[in-house]
Amino acid sequence: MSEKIYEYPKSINDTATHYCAGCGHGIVHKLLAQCLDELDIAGETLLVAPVGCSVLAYNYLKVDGLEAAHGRAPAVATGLKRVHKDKIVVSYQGDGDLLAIGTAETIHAANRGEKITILFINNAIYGMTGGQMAPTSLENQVTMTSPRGRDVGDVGYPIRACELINTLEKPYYIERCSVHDVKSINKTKKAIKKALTCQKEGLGYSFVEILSMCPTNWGMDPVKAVEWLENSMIPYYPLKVFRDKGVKADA
Amino acid sequence: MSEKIYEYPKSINDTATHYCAGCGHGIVHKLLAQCLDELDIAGETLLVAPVGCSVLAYNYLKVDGLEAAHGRAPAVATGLKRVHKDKIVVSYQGDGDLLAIGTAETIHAANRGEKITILFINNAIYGMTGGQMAPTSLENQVTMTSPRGRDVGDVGYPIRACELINTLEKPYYIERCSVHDVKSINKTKKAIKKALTCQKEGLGYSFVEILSMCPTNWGMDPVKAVEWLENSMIPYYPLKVFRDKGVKADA
Amino acid sequence: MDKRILMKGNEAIGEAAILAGCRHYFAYPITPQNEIPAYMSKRLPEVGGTFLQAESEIAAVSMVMGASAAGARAMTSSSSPGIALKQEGISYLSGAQLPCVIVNMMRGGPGLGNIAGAQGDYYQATRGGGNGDYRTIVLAPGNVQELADYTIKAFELADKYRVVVLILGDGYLGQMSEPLVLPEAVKSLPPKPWALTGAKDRAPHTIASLRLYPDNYLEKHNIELEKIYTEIKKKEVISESFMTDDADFVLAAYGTSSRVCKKAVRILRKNGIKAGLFRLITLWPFPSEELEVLGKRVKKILTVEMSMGQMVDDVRMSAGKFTEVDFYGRAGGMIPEAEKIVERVKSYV
Amino acid sequence: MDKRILMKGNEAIGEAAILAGCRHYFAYPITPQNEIPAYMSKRLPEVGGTFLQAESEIAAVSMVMGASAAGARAMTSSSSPGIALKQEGISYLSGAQLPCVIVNMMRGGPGLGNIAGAQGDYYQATRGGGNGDYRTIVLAPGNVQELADYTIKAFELADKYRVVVLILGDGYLGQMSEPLVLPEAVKSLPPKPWALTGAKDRAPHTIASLRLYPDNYLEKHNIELEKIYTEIKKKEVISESFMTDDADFVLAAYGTSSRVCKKAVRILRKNGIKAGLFRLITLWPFPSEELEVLGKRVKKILTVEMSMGQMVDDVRMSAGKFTEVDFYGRAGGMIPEAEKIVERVKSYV
Amino acid sequence: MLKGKPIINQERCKGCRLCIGVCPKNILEMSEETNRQGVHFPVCIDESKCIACAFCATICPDIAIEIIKFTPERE
Amino acid sequence: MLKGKPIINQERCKGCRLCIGVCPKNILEMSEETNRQGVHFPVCIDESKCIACAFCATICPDIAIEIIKFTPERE
Amino acid sequence: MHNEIIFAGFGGQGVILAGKILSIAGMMEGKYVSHIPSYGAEMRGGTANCSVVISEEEVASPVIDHPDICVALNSPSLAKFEPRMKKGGLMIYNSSLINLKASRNDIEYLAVDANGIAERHGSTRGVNMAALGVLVKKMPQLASLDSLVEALDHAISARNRKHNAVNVEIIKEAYSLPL
Amino acid sequence: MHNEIIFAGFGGQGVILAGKILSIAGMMEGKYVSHIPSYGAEMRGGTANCSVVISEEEVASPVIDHPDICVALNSPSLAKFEPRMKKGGLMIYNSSLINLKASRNDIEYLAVDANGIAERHGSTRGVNMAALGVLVKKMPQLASLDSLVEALDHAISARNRKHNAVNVEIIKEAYSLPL
Ligand SMILES: Cc1ncc(C[n+]2csc(CCOP(=O)(O)OP(=O)(O)O)c2C)c(N)n1
Ligand SMILES: Cc1ncc(C[n+]2csc(CCOP(=O)(O)OP(=O)(O)O)c2C)c(N)n1
Ligand code: SF4
Ligand code: SF4
Ligand code: SF4
Ligand code: SF4
Ligand code: SF4
Ligand code: SF4
Ligand SMILES: [Mg+2]
Ligand SMILES: [Mg+2]
Repeated sequence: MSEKIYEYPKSINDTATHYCAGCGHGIVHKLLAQCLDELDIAGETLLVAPVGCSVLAYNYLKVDGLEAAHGRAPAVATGLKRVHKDKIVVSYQGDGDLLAIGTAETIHAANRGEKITILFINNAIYGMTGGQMAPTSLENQVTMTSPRGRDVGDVGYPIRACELINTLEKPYYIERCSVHDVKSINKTKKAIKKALTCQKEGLGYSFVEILSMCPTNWGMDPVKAVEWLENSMIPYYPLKVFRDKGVKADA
Repeated sequence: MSEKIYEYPKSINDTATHYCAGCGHGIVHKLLAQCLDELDIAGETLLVAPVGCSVLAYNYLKVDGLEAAHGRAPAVATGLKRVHKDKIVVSYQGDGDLLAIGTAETIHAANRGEKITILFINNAIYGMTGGQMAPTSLENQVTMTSPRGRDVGDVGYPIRACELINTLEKPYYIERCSVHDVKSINKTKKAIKKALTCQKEGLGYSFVEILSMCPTNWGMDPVKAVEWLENSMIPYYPLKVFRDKGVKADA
Repeated sequence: MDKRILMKGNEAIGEAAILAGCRHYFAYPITPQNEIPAYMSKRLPEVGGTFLQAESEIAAVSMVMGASAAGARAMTSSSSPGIALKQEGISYLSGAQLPCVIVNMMRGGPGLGNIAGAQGDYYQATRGGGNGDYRTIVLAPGNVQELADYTIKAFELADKYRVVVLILGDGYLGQMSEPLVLPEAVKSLPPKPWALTGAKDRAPHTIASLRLYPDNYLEKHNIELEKIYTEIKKKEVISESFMTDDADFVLAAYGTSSRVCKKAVRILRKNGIKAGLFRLITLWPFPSEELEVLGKRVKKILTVEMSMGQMVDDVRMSAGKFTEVDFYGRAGGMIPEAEKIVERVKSYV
Repeated sequence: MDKRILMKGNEAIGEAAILAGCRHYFAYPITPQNEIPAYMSKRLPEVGGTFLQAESEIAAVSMVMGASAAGARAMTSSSSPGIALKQEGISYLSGAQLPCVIVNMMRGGPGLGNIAGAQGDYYQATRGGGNGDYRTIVLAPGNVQELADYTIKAFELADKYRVVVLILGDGYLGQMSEPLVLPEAVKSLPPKPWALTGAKDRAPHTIASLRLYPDNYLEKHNIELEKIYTEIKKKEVISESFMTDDADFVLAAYGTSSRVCKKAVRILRKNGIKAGLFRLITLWPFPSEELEVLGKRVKKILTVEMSMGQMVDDVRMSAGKFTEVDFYGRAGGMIPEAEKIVERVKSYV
Repeated sequence: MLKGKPIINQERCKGCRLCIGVCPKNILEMSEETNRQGVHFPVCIDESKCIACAFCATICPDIAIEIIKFTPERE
Repeated sequence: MLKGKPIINQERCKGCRLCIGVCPKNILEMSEETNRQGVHFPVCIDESKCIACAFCATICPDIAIEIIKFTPERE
Repeated sequence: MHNEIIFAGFGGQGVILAGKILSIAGMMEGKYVSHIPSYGAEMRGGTANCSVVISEEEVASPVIDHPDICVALNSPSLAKFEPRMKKGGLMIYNSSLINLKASRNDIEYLAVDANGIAERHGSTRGVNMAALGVLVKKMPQLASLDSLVEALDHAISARNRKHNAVNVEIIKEAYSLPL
Repeated sequence: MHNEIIFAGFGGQGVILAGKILSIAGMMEGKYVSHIPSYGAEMRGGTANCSVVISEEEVASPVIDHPDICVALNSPSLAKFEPRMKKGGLMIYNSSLINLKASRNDIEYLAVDANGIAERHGSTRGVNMAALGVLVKKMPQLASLDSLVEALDHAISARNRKHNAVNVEIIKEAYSLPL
């Protein structure tokens, strides 16, 4: 007897993505599609795509999609959700989007406890614009705009999103995970599913940060990128559940 | 022998302010002027005035003054300080300014550890625009835009600025104080002085939150306002030093 | 029974929006339009709607974008500097063809300026400070009744063409109360088959302004938009003429300044001078043809604005070929005085 | 020795700013101008300057405001949507009379549009999306050499008039490399007695755009500003004429589209058609008089833009009284083809 | 023997009454008259009781009060 | 007895090699040929060793791998 | 008929409401009316005022530079508007709080003991009503007493309408006083 | 003389640099030149290209719709630009990586074993240099060999100039090959 135990998710198109080889966005897209399949909610999901490498996410995922201006995805998602209270609204964002230009929208949507799900792809870089320093770029990380490495004396330390949001009262579920290895990917899938479940059941705001590779702008091949994520990012960005007010675990 | 033990500070003009009777801004202005006098730094202080009731602060204090757009004072102060590294740059801001529209600028200037001083006047309301709900308005507080009282279920809980900023690495000195009674006012003066000293000595970013009365938009006479601040605000906004990496106390 | 009530301009906009079926309003406080959010915060929950004070003007326009994409009639309001902050959002809304209504109760500028009523944002409204080729319809009501009526019209136009409609008032119009007959409530809202409602049982919808591949994808979109704009220009121009039929001299104005102009026309007529008023109600589409026709007939057009001279550009562009176009303005929140206008026109005789 | 080097437009701007004495640059990444921040992040620390990547375009323009008020030559750069976000800041800078240089490497719009070079922000640049009555000088260089030269000029003009100067390039100009002779370094910077330096031994300075009391305080300020703008209009117009002396048909264009127009003129001349090019370098102040004179002399003016038609408004306003003004444009990041322009002009004969 | 006294600048006063409430000696009262702004201001009804604690001055948002302290000459 | 096998969609592959690294059985290798994008893709050099762990598929960013698991028929 | 009236006082005196009531009364009589309050930063310091135009012609500008009539309920208000009044204008002032030192001789001053009247009816808030009563008595072209009384119900929200009986009494008493 | 050349390949192949070197060589010979890379989102997926115009007239548009010459260093690049080429154009392709199946009969194809040549000099990165050598041999109007060699030093930052000796060797070997 044979069985396909890992198959192409239904909620994703079969067009090739524009992502670079080894890009973490691809993995997250796949996980999101799998979760949409398993929860059977693709037909009621509204996806807000950010300005960032994932701007075309709506071209890949088979859900209704809306583009937000750079950084404004949580506010746009708020508008969607306030109209369609029964739909699942997902705001997919990069680190430049969520933690630089979008800081105010991020904090305030979280503080209001909007019943939306934020998927935060932290690749410690501005991917789409060619590798500038992000709020999450690590100390001494060389980027297009920190050619001598991030000087924390001058520009401060990388910001930790989960920790910041965790100071607010209303968020319901906050977790940081990663897509650099198989175990972490499986955990990430669970986290995304939990976050979506949180919203589906009307419990509240859910936030999943996902450490993700950008081989292109890190200037590494994908295999090196995976190592760098593990050895450099995770020590600064610990993987853990920051808050879970009680989302039912799901098989 | 007679001595003037409390006198009109040198660093403030003798024009009447436009503030309402019993407004906390007046007290903070006075304290700032006293500190400028005592540290003898009025001549090297650059004041960034916010958009808010205190927008005309530069008309009262005898220092060089610059108006920032609403919410942008920390970024404007950054620009000033990056040019005049040896000057004292003070960003004076209200709660709407600092914690709503200016959230991103607030967080990022703090995260960079700009060597500036933020005086944050938290009166739990938008004073200048006639009393709308602020990010700091208390649960159930009735305002122009929360006519049924702040519904934390819908719009979230009031944001605590010191606690938020205290999650970042670089700020050097963070304290919350109040101007509702004499003891607190004296403490506030010490805090402002410490913050300015922190900057004068090139130590880093200093942030002083000051709970302050807005009798007009709270719809109370000044004496009631003082009571409300004490009984309603302080329990939610505890007065304390959140961080002091080692500013020398000053007589 | 007299249905007239005395209502503040800002509140009239709020109530009219509700009558137009708007149930989603997002805004950030700013004088002189604070009565709109205040009113909406009271009224919207009563009719099952959503009032949300956004963390900024940018967040507000973004929330409107979300609500509009969801298919709702959505509105935000602000005043001059706040509208400046919404320019990127307006450009996105226009590019994504999302209908909505944005109210600008103009105040004195530039910068923080002051809080008096002014008309210094004509350029901003009609040319856009957003990026790229796009247009917004700009309605310029002249009294409280029109604030209400044109708010309803604004929602209709927005949905009809899938464009942003600006209501361009000023602090005086927003703050003043006048007699008003509330318009009828809109009975049924137009269907929005393009809206995001979940892709259950249909192909997914995408709403975006990005047009990346192929190279000329965006240009095609620009041409599509231009077609819509051309149609609007053809069909939706609104203006009003007062005593222009036999006029030698015509005042051109909108909003608060047009009220003063009307008074000036009356005074001039009493003085035996054939004056008239051409009042613009749509600033974009601009009544170019009407002004051309007028330009061919009259001796002079005096554009009166509460600015240093902005709309006068458009008046010149249309009527300037045929007649002289003069300008009189007060800026920074001052209202032109009828007497001064009269004087100026008398000087032409 | 040949001093020419091959340099990218964006980098030429960066180096020229440094040569102009700019030591404070704040910006937020956006394509197609990312080489400016990248270059500045490398170079500014080498010359003792400050490069700071801001948290947003709004923060960047605010930092520029602070640095400018402090008396420094300060610059920011961005591209279309990012410039839309700076409109409030530009209005404040203008109201507070703070000099600075802002670079817009335009891309296709509206909204996110695409990242190809375009000229769809002419309205935004020349009319302003900020609130209130203000003007910014707009320089439109046409090649890499000019990007450098006019960057220096931009700082001079900004300081001379205490205004914001926009450098309006586009993605093509920013991304392309061409031979370039670097301009001379500016030797001495003008004194700024108004700057904020601390009120030691002098009366405090205040820099603000707010003008609250008395009622006409703001209007007086508006009139002051207008005087400056009038002087700029008188003195600072720059344009270039190519084969217009005997031309029957003149192309009017700026930036990248003017390069193509030049080629078209050459082709037309070869075909025996008397064509010429009027290239605008300052878009504001607009060369109205020059175009009027031209309008009186030529048979037709064809405005060529990489937009759906924006500058053509101004060409019509100036030359339209005297000659016919036609328009040819490509939008959304497409470059007009010389052959199509030639065709159009041939159709006039 | 006078220990101190408040010097009240009537014209600066906005009548908020905060000074009245904080005086530990209860010697401040609102005036019957008004200043040029039409505002009632505090008056000290018994300077002999003033202890120069400066509480009134400290809380005054409008810097309408200064305090003089009298120290007995050393003998 | 075959436990499982990866089905590799060559045309979706971008050649990142992540799958190669995670295969516990080391049975994935990059191809000599390239797909239509000019990219080398993984090939399974010994399907008999595949344990259907799906690690390769899990890490693949481009969903270029599906996994088939063979379960012995119950007897 | 064209009258430009300013009501001015401090925060709690209800000058904005007084203007609204008069405007509604005028509206009910078929006149053109407009009402605009001072707003924003102007309100700081606790003073308030509003401008009311009542006219037989469409109202051009609702803003009044030179009022025909001013109702000043406290001294700062009188001080502010006295110099701006039109020649021949009417200044109704609250003699309970204002110790008049008239500085113009080309306008008419009319005292009303507004606090006194209001207090006689047990109201601390009815000062504005007293002023209105005197105003329409003196200037009947603005609105009739009946219209004014009717306007009360329209101007005041349901929650506060319980005070209207007293308000009517105050208006009527003020109206009945000899001018 | 007016030539529009596109260099295309994948990320590490140095096509942008090749374009720069050619442009500088052209510039040094007093020609009008322009160089513009593909940028931004176009770069995703690891392909890169640049457009170079070398002309005796001022360059109008730096963007090339229909190249006269294309240097394709990998298959996707060939596939992308082959259909866009001008009739009679020249396609120089990297035969080390491209298995040519020519789909046009109105352009000329010229194979260069670029990886082979580079590897012979112990370089993995010199593929672009090999292509340049062949290009100027075939199209001498663009720039001379000498100019090209001189341009190398200007185009390459000091840090990387140590490779230039090898680069020159590669260029020269490619140039020396029979066409
Ligand atoms: C207003 C505005 N500013 C800047 C940009 C340019 N921009 C596009 S994406 C981006 C950031 C991308 O970084 P990130 O959010 O981390 O996403 P990633 O690409 O890394 O996934 C920026 C700055 C823009 N499009 N709009
Ligand atoms: C861009 C912009 N948005 C809104 C406003 C209107 N506005 C002026 S002050 C203010 C907030 C005042 O509240 P706060 O910052 O708490 O200061 P306070 O007056 O209470 O001291 C607002 C929203 C503005 N001037 N500019
Ligand atoms: S640039 Fe980075 S984030 Fe963007 S697609 Fe490539 S690898 Fe992914
Ligand atoms: S409104 Fe409030 S904050 Fe503003 S001056 Fe009055 S009391 Fe002070
Ligand atoms: S100094 Fe102290 S005792 Fe004297 S009046 Fe003031 S509060 Fe009262
Ligand atoms: S505290 Fe100051 S302003 Fe308030 S009543 Fe006393 S003296 Fe007057
Ligand atoms: S399923 Fe597991 S064993 Fe089989 S090829 Fe993939 S990684 Fe290797
Ligand atoms: S992980 Fe996927 S994309 Fe990467 S090499 Fe393997 S099959 Fe190809
Ligand atoms: Mg990123
Ligand atoms: Mg406040």
